[in-house]
Amino acid sequence: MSFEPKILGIACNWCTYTGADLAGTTRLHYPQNLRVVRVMCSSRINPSFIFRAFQLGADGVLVGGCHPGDCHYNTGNLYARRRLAVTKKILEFAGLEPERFRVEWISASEGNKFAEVVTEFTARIKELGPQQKLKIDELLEKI
Amino acid sequence: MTDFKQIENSLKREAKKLLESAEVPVVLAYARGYDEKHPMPFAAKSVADVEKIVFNEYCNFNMARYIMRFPDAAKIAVAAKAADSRAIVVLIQEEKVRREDLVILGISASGMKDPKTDQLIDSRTTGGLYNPVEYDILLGEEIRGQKIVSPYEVLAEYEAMDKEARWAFWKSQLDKCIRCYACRKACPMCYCDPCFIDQNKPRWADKAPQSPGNMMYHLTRFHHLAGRCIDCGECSRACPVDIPLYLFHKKVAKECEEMFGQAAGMKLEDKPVLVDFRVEDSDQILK
Amino acid sequence: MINKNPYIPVPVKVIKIIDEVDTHDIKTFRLSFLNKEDEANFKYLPGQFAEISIYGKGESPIGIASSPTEKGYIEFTVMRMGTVVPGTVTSALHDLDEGAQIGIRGPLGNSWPIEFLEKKNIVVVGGGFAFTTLRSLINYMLYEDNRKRFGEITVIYGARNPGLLLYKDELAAWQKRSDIKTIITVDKGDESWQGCEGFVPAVCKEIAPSPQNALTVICGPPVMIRFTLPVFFELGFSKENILTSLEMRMKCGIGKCGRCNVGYKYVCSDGPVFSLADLEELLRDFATYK
Amino acid sequence: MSRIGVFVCHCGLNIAKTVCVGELAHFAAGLPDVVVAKDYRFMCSTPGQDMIANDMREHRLDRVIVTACSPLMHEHTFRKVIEKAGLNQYMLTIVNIREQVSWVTGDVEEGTTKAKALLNGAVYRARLLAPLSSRVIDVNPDVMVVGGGIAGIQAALELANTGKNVYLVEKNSTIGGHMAQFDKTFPTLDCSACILTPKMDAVLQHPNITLLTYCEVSEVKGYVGNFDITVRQKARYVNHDKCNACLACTEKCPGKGISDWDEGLVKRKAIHIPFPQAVPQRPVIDRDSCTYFLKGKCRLCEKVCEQKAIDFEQHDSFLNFKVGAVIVATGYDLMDTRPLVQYGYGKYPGVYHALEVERLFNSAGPTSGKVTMRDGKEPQAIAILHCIGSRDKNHYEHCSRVCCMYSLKFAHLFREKTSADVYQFYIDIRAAGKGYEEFYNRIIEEDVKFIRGKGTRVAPSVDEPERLVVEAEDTITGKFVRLPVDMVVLSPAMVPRNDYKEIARLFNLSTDKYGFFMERHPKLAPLSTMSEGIFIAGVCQSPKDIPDTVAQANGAAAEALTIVSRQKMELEATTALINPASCCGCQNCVRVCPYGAPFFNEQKGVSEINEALCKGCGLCASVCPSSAIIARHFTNEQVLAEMEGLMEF
Amino acid sequence: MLKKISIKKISDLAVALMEKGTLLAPVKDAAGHNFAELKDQQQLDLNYYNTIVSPKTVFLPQKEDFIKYETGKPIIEAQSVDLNIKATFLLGVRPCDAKSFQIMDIHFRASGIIDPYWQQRRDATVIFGYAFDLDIPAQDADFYQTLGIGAADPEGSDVFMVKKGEDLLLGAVTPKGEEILAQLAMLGEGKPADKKYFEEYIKKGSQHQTRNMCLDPQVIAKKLEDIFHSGEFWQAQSAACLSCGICSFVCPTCYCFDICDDTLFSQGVRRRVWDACMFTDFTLEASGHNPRTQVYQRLRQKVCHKYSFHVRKYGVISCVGCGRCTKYCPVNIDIYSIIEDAMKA
Repeated sequence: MSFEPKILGIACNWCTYTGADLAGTTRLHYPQNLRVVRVMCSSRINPSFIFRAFQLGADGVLVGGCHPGDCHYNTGNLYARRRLAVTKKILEFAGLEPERFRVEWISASEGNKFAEVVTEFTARIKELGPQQKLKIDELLEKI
Repeated sequence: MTDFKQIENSLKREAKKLLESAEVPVVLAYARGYDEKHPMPFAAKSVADVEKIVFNEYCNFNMARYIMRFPDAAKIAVAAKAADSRAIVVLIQEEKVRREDLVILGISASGMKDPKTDQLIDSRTTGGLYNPVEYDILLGEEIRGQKIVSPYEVLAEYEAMDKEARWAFWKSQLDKCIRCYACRKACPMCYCDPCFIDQNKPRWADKAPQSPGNMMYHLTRFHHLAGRCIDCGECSRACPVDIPLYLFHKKVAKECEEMFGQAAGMKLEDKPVLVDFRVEDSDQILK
Repeated sequence: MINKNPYIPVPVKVIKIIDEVDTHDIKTFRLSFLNKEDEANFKYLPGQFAEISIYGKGESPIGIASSPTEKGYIEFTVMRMGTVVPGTVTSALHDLDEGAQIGIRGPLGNSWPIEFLEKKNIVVVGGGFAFTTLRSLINYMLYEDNRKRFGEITVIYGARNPGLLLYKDELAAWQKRSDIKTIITVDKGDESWQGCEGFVPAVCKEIAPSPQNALTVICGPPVMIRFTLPVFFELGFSKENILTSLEMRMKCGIGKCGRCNVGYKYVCSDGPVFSLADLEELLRDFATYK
Repeated sequence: MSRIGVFVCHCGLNIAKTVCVGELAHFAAGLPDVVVAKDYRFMCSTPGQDMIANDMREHRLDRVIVTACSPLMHEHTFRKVIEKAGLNQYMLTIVNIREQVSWVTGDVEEGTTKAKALLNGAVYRARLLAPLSSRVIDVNPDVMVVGGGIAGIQAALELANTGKNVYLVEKNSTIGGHMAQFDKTFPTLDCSACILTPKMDAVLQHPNITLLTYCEVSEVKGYVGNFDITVRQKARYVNHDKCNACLACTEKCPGKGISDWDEGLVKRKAIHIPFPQAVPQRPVIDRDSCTYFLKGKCRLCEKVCEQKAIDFEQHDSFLNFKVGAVIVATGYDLMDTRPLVQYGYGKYPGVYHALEVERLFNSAGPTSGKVTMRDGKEPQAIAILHCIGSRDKNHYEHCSRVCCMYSLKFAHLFREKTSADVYQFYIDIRAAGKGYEEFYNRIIEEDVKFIRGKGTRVAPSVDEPERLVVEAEDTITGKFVRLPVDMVVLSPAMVPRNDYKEIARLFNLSTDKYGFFMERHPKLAPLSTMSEGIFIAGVCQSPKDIPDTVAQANGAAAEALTIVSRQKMELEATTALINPASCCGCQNCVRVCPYGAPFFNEQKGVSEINEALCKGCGLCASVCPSSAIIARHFTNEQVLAEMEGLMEF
Repeated sequence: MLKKISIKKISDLAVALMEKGTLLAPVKDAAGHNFAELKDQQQLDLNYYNTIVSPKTVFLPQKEDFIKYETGKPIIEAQSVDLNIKATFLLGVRPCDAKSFQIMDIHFRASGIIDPYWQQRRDATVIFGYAFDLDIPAQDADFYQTLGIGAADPEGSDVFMVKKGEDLLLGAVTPKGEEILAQLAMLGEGKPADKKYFEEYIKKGSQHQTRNMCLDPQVIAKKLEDIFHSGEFWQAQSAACLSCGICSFVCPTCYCFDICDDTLFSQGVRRRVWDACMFTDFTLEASGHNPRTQVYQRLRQKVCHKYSFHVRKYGVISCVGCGRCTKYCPVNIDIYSIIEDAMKA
């Protein structure tokens, strides 16, 4: 059977998560590979969450927040933008495909954008294939 | 070439003055270790101590990390080479120490050596600056006319690698890690105690020295030092298994400089880039 | 030690959980062994401890609160640790239900020196939560076959308020008995409180037990210990005759992991019970009395 | 070791058609720590809720997972349910399998698989949930209004009329603000004083309003519901209780100072009241122009004052007030046009700015309402230049919104009071407002000349040196215009009060790039700010006309009322908490928090969080390098655990 | 029994031992040599001074799994990870390191409760000690002489190896050694000349100069107790210390470990991993209280543990003067100098 990637989503409560709900209420279909964690603000996302997600076997990680300037907490996503940018560079230099980590600003009114992003991202991850690098394959791994 | 003896003498002279003038109870400098080649960081607390002070091409320790050890000292004098001074600037930016509480004895030096390899310490493994960016007294001549090589030049080779090769490289390197944590302890910017990796709520990674934990520890540490690492190379020199951590730190520093237009520890008035933002930051940086 | 491999716990079942205090952060867990042979091998004396083990959470060294004279089970009284961040193991324990299965390693450490105690008058002084292994000792001494082996028994036990006293029913029972003198005190009583009020040191001074052929066994918060010891020195108790039990971060519990040294002794294997005389000649950069 | 109950909702067919709910419940039952798992057609229905409550009791559940629609939909409902059944409301987890599963796929297998993953994540998370209790604080019922312009006055009166005590702080010696300087107001041309002074008087008379003129806020402590504000009462050197406003002093006083009130068009006495209808009707002595303070002798006022109200010994004093909410209405200044040398303001006496002209028209003004220029002559030709410094990328990009209208008003008044020709140099006329377009048309009728083109330069005329020439490009004819006039009126950009930085610092407000205070949300919360309990009204938020200002003032009053009208208020339960044992004192949290909740405790060397200010965004937790910050309900462990659960299958 | 083999043929020995079981010997990587299992006889390389990490890793691996468990499953289903150890040959152990095993034995198997993992590994292992090359001066950091260990000290080895020109002499030290040597057919018999050389080499070894001072365990132990509470002494000694874990991790006689549970997707393992008294969380209590926060306290604990507590408890100093801690210390703290100063203090 074809490769069904596991994609972890982390969405801010006020914009992207609501946007995702909107995608639902408007019955927009998109691939089911995404599993969303809800946080209050994209700025809550600790870079280590991203590393951990990949270690847990995520083939891709999608972070969603309010558009810069619309953050429910005013400036949260402006910090997040910088921090996550650095996270991406680190993953890239470590040798992971940077496309596996994506940050999108999706407002509460952009249900369609949410659906599009997920569809597109899932497709991209399928092309990339399974993420084996950071994934913890065996807990009892020897030194 | 730097006249180390001359710097040692002026270091002694200034230390003596300061300690006599009682306003400064501690002078952070270097003393002889178990042999010439292995000097040690040293805290001179009395005029008598001054005689123990040495300075030679192996005094490559970043003294900034010792500043916070004397919370109740009114004022601290610290011998600071280029990298040390940048570290100090970051500490001041982060309010770990107040500028007015420091007497920075700037040292312009080139030709420092790594005792392990006896190789020159230059822009390949460090920021490669010769002169301190911040000081009260400059010991020795400011070094001019030395050809400045970009500290990021060494990265070219690794940036050129394809992802798989680079992953293989870092995996093999980081798998060597025995988690002695010398890197973080040697780092003047790593002053957290406990460190996130020591936390058991949450346990970010297991304690055992194996891939997943090592990855989590190092990647996160690279992130914590983003925009703060002043590229002194101490982490790599401290590492008993020779992991070239400086490469990764350099890369992150380079990216930060390109994205946010600011190098760490160059200006007192700067704010560390990751606790700062500009509304006009471009979304391109996320692409 | 039960198991041939001292690092592997044996399975036990929680058969009873008693919520001891008003603040609900101290519970007594009654455990029974799943394997009979383990029970047989688990030979302990009052004052010893065991490593309670919950897979996925870790282990925690806890003094045995029951007396070896009680058969069919062992008891541990556990406080939920941690102020801001809860202690992993202790809070996991507190979340347990009767019937749950956990692991246990032990018995570990030395014990109250029973032979040394025999034929002597025993003054047991306890404060707050640190009464658990003392309770074990008292019940051991009160056991009918054992009682005659010991002289007079005086128990002085204090807590901040009545609601924080452990083993309330037992205390009541002891107070009814003639062969043991039980003084319960609280720093501050409430309207319903009949017993005496006042800090443990003061009460000790008041009771003034005789040092003649007597020794005292003290466990309590550091501050209580600090003020109680002088009282007993004044009364004429020698350092050899004042026993206490130390508390320290432990891991292996068998003197291998090198964590819990007090000077050259390991609290887990050479202790936790020490006489003041022992402690005198130990170098302590820290290690709080329990 | 927790006891979790899982309740799967069918939501009729909404969920059931693409998620195999039975299978899901069965899957849940097999997960560690799950003691009961059920599915039901409508969980949110009363029977559904009862089922949950009963199972909670029967199975002694300590955590509840409801697998249904979005938490944004029914989290509240179910929180109430478990609360009623005796469990802390935060022990609930909602799994969103409708909006984010059943409605976005057509494939039952896909849907069910994803639902399982989400549910598993929820179980992992639920294990680590901790009960939270929201702190309740007492709310001080009083309100402070900062700024005694029309906005402040309106807000103060509204609040006072509801029976609240209001402290109205004004830094000048009278309230009234800019509106009191005007003669007429557009578009109705009713007299400004006639509509304002009654309100000013009402303020003075109102039993619930404490009027604090000649005062400035000097320190703000505390948080919503409990602000602790220190106000500096500047020394007036006149005892207002004794003074009976005979104003004998002002006649005798030899000291001369610039009258800010008349925009410096005339001098006023050192001891003075700004204008006849000033409220309060009490003079103050201006140190900088007072002969006694300058030369050390004089004290004429003291001699003439029968009330013995003059008191040269007076000092600034500090007053302290406790209030529950604050309304900031600090208004605006006109941009200083001197730097725009091409317009020659301050260089050529013939050049005026808008507020000066307002005073010229005003019967209580320097010219008692007669339009005479600085040289005493009456102008024959007048040019009104719009958008000076505003709508200008080099200075202020924003439109000041009222200039078009008051320029039209000026035109009308000039035509009325003089025989001069009036020229409007404009980019375009913005007349969006009730009756505005009509007013515009009316002015056109009044034979005012409109030249569509921004005035680019004002210079002395070559052939008639005492006159001025206005240069502009007429964008209709495309011709370059050089128009000789006697008087030039500039309509400069409206900018925030010069002390806006200080105000922003005091009340922890953020400002936009011009210095106007930022509202919490440009559309949905235009009157509240990022600082809970601090509201903004009037031009300090952005340029606007009197009706809008008054409307905002009423709005702000209502907003403030929603806070101070309750005795107690509940604070966020999902706030952040710092574990002092792990804090390394790096103060990252202090630097990033938009609400100033974290602060550094010098003694302990660790940061702490003022939970009253915390909004629970979790930013601090993610910038904390030593993971010392616990973002309640979204702790690192909880998020990591949920991720683990989501990735397991 | 004395055997010999040409160093050119050394890989034959490797092959033979690899057939019999696991062969562990110093293997070179970028950073230097470390003991590792040989996969290929060509890896065997005797041109090293000493390894970075001490060979204690062989008996006390940095990570030792105890139990595998599954959360949510009954505890009885948890199963201990049994180590089925095959015969192991530890080849190329320097005399000081060989000595360290004896010191560790006291702790792990000769007193109190026996550590089964250490014991089984020790029993299954034959140690081929290897004399330092006496033609090369000892490194500055070394001071094993101070601990009464010679550069060619066979004590602690089962078989002791000495280089003689192109040959390697292998002398049996213990019955275990006898046994294995007897089985190794490719080895030649040692001639009387070899025997003479072998014995003299060992004697010469004791003369081989390292840093040296006269050190009586009881005296230093007492001395350290006396100055234990002298704040300024320890403050001064620890002025440079970073409190990292290098010294403990490379040390042949540091045995402190932590026990922790690692769980992922409810699959878990309880294991022990090395710990170090220099680490913050070494003494961090559940309450969040940490009694040993100062660097000087940690350094004091380390030094006193090795030179005082261990003497009091087990009668011997738990240090063999291999100099690793000094060599790898990022700030060149030198335990030898500390002991010197302590004696003077």
